[in-house]
Amino acid sequence: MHILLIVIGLPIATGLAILSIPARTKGLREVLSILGMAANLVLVSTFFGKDIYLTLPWAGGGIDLSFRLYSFNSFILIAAAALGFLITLYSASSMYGKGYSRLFLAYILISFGLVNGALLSDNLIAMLFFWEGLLLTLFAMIAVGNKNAFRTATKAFIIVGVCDLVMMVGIALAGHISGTLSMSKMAVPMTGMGGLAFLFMMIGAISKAGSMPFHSWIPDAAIDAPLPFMALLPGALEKLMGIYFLTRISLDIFKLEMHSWASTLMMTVGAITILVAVLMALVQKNYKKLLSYHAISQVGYMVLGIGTMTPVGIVGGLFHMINNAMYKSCLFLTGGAVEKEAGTTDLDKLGGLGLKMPITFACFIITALSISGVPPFNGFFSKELVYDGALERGRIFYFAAVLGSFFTAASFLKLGHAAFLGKLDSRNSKVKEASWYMLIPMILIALSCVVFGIYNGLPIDRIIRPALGNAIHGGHSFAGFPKNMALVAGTVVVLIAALLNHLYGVKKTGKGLGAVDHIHNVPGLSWIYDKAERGYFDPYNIGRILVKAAALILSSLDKIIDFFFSNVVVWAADTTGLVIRKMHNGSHKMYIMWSLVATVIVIIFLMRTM
Amino acid sequence: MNTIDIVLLVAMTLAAVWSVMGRSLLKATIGLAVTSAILSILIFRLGSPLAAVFELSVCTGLITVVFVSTISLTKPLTHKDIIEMSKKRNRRFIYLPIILGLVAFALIRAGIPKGLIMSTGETVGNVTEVLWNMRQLDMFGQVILIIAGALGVVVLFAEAKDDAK
Amino acid sequence: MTPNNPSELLYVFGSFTILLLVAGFYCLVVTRSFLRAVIAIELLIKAVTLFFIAVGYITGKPALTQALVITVIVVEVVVVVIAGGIAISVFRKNDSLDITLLNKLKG
Amino acid sequence: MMPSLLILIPLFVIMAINLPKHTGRRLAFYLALALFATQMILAVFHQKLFLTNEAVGIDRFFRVDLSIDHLGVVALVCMGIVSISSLFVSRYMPLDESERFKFTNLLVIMSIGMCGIVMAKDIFSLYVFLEITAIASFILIAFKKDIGGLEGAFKYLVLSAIATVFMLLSIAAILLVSKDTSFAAITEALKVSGSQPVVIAAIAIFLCGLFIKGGIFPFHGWLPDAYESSPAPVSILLAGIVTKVAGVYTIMRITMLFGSSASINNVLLLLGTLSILVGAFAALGQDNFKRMLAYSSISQVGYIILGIGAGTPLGMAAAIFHFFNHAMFKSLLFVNAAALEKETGTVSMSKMGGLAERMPVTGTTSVIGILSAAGIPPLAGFWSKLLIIVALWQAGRYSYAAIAIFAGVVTLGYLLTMQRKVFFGKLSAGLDDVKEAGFGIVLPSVILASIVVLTGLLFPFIFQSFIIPVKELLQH
Repeated sequence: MHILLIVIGLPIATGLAILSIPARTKGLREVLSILGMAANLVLVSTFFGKDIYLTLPWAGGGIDLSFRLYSFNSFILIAAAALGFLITLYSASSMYGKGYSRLFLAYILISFGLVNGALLSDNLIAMLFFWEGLLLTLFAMIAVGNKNAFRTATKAFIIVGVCDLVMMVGIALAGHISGTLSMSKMAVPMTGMGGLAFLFMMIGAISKAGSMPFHSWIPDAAIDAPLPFMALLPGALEKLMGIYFLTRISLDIFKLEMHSWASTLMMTVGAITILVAVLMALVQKNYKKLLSYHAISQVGYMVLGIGTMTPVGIVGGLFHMINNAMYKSCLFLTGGAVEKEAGTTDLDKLGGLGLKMPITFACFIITALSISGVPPFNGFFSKELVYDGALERGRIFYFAAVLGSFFTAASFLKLGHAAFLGKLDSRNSKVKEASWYMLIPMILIALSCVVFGIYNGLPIDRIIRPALGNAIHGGHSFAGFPKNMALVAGTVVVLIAALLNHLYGVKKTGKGLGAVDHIHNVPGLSWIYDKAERGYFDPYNIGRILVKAAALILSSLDKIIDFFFSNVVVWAADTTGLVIRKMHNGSHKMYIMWSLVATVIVIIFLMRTM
Repeated sequence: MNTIDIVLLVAMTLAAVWSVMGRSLLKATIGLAVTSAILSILIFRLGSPLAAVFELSVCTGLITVVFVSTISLTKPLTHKDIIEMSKKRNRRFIYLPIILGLVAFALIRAGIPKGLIMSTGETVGNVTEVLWNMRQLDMFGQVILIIAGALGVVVLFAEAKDDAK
Repeated sequence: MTPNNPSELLYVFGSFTILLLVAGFYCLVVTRSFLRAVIAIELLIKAVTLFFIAVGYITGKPALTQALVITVIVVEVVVVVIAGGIAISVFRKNDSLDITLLNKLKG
Repeated sequence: MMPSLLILIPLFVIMAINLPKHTGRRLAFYLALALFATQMILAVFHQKLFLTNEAVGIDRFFRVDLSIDHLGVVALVCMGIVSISSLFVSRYMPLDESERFKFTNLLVIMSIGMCGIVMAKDIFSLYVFLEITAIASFILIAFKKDIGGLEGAFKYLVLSAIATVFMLLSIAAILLVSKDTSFAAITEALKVSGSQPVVIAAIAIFLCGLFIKGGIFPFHGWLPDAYESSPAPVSILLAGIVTKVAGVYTIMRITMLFGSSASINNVLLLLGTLSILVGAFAALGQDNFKRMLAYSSISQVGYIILGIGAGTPLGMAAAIFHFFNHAMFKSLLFVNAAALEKETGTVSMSKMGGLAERMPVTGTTSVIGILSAAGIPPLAGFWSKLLIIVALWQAGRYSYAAIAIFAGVVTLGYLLTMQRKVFFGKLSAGLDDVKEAGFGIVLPSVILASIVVLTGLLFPFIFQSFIIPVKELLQH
């Protein structure tokens, strides 16, 4: 068995094993899942950086099961495996004893097998096969949450499914144009159909990453789906895979130039995602929903970074991807801890938990600061690189990014204040610190955020630059403190402004939750907020309305056709019959006249034509 | 072919019209007999003596007898009915002479058709030879016909049983 | 009218046949009495016989046409007899020979 | 042995029936039955039997110009079958001994007339035998001397008199150009002077005469009244074979004689299509069972005329095949009508209802008849209609083919409504004591139904042996 096949097969096998274990055995499932993930992490890290190829004949006609491990996808595999291990550890403990934990853990492992498969596969169709598999586990994991999670699961399934279909068309087009389906050998010009192919595949990639306009299932899933799911997939894996595929198509397959329409399109999508998502996050009253909107807005930074097509932008985008994966999952884990202890994630019911749950609070502070881009944490450095790239390509993108950071900072200040500071609510007086199994992953991830922040050469020089190859990043290193001091100054000013805004908000309303109400109630903005809250702009709802209208029109058309055939045609036949029967009025004179007249006509006709 | 034939033809047509327009059925039958007599003279003049004899005896004789017997079997209309009937009938039949006049006028104007290629067949044998040797099938047909006619008479005229029932 | 060629003869006899035919058909369509309809049929047959004999005379094969005419006459006698029979049966049923009553079968 | 035997034997049979007063009467039925059977056997094996063409035996002094070809064989076979079924049905009609005897006589005369038409090689003898058939049908229609029958007979008499006048006029006009009235002489004469106006008029008039006899659209006035009013066995005979031999078969002969020129084909196609449509639509709303079947006959004859009008050998072969199928399923339907009339005493469909369980055999055979009439595979009607439509298609007459297919739907319409009204549904009042028709009526309907089914199933075999030879016939 080839090493690559083991990497794919092992997690799936353990997942199936978990499924087959009888429900009575306590704890065996959790242990097995953690061991599975650990084995996966060890395996993946053993062959980091090697170049391995494997091609198996599969469906013929250019479609074969070909896998390729090289620097780029190996580092993403490691990131995914590490995070997966920690989150599985966390979810095993947090979901211990719950009914659906057996299914959930199995799904986690199976989806990891599929992620490995997708990342490793070199043939687009093979990648598509694993990519669609993930769609199923996504649906299953949401649906397993609670009873009415099924509706959100279908919503997610439809949105992601439709985008996958579009991606499939893109892949077919690209395959048709380039003649081959293996990613490493493909080279598709951006003219005409090639551009269309790129657009379709880009839609597939950013929809997997969860950026605008395909994001609307994530906030719903935040409420319905079990929390570890949010931490694992929307938090980490989906971002990794989406951005990995986006970089592969824009750098390897289509080789975009700096100023092509595609890159500007990506940048605008990125910028819009940053701004709109963070504005929505600002007004959320629920811990998990707020975090989910941030997950969407962070994707905007990555797409913007890669969209700039500048070396600094791309490296910044990828670095941001890793950082986001870390602090986003850790934030979700803190949310999980709060939910497990306080029983709710509504911010107005929480308050003053900082004393009760000091370690969770500490991890929250570290990851919140890094997501807001406060130096010395990792978020700051990757955002600076993205700012540098954005500035190079256009002021507007830089301002959008910076504005995004301002709102991110403001919303996390509100979240921290509302949840952990302020006076302790009477209900959760008996709240105590989360169990160690849940705390260890949080602490580890938080520490890794700090490490990646301070010593950021490690990720950039050792992992990202070799992955991209010299052609792209022009040989000079981006590690260390950002060169462009003006940018740093800008960021610091923005952060201070966010802090002042928070203090002003708190003073004005008296409680942490109201920190951003003054922004919320701005006349124009509040109208949009109400509409957005009720889901008017959600493409999924618009689609559903269109489908219902089409059904109505078609059924009425059908009724008209039925009426025509059952009434009009029958009436016509009967009346013709009646008329003809009336003609035969029984008098022989009539019949003789018919015959004579007809004979005269026949004679004339024949005389003329014969 | 000379004027006498034309005269005969005209006379025949007039007799025919009179028979059609005739008030009572008897007059119609007599008219028919007269037409038939003139026709047999014409046939005689056109070189078919046997056919003329047949026409005279059968058409003028037998058919007139059949008609008269049928008329007698059916209730003769009273004199008054005939007069009243005939007034109505004349209104209907008045158009006949007009139409005949029109047709005659059209035929005269049309003139003699040219370019008619006709086969001048050689005169083969006399009638009896033709009838008995070449047309035997027709003779056989006539025999069957007469049997059928007899059966028809038996079936249709059989009065007793029908009325009794 | 001096002795004449075949097409002239055909024209004369043809037109008189047509006249007789018109008279016959008119009477057949217009008449109300059963027997007068039979007379009309007889008239039509007379026209045909005239035409037959004329054709025989014109094309010089009188023997053949005579044979045919004789057969026609025999056939027509039988037809007239049957028509008479039907007339009497109708009279017995309808008590009148008016054929406009014979229009029960319609639709 | 020679074809003329076919018309001489019946003459001896008539003599045998009529002369010995009593024995003849009782034996009449069986003698007639034997006659029709021999007729069919002679027709089918005529090649083997009539080996010697030169005059031998009776032929020496009875030199007569008769011949049988494939079209003739088909017609003679149909004649035999239909006459036998009519004979059977007549035994069970409420006729007393003497009437039944006269009926048999007329039936034999009718068969002589039809045999004469089928085998005639001379246009004048064709006329004579047409007259014999006509006279026999006048008497048969008016057989019961009820006012309906008399009216039907009168209408048929008047219209067929017109047809006779047309035919005689045309024969006289043809004699202008032809040396003799035999088919051979006429074809020869037409080759020479076929395009003269007088001759064209003659052809047109003759065709119209035959249209009247065949009951084609504008000339069909007499047909529904004659079929409706005639006694049951007579309507079987008329609908089954007489109108078709006197009308359709003769049209086939005449189109072959006069040469199927494009304009004649156009006339045939147009009138055929109109007949199909008028027949189908008129039959749609009928309440009288026999009158509906009469209109359906007009429609089906229209299909045969379409076949002839296609002008191709396949068209003619399809026409003769539909001729045979129509003879079978139409007489089957009329036999069922006779059974229904005898049992329920009425012919109006609205009074009948739910008779399927009381008269199972009649019910099933009528279903077979209907499906074949509507042209539903695998029954025979389907194959012949298919062939006609294929012939039309090959001849490039797409619109006519389309209309023919459309009319199939209407045909199915009126036939199924009939079947639903009469046989399915609940038993209507007053029909409680109805029981299955007697053996005499059931036997012919079963025979005919099995013929219809067998021709349908054995179609490939029939196509080779029966239809292809007909095409060769038309090749030369």
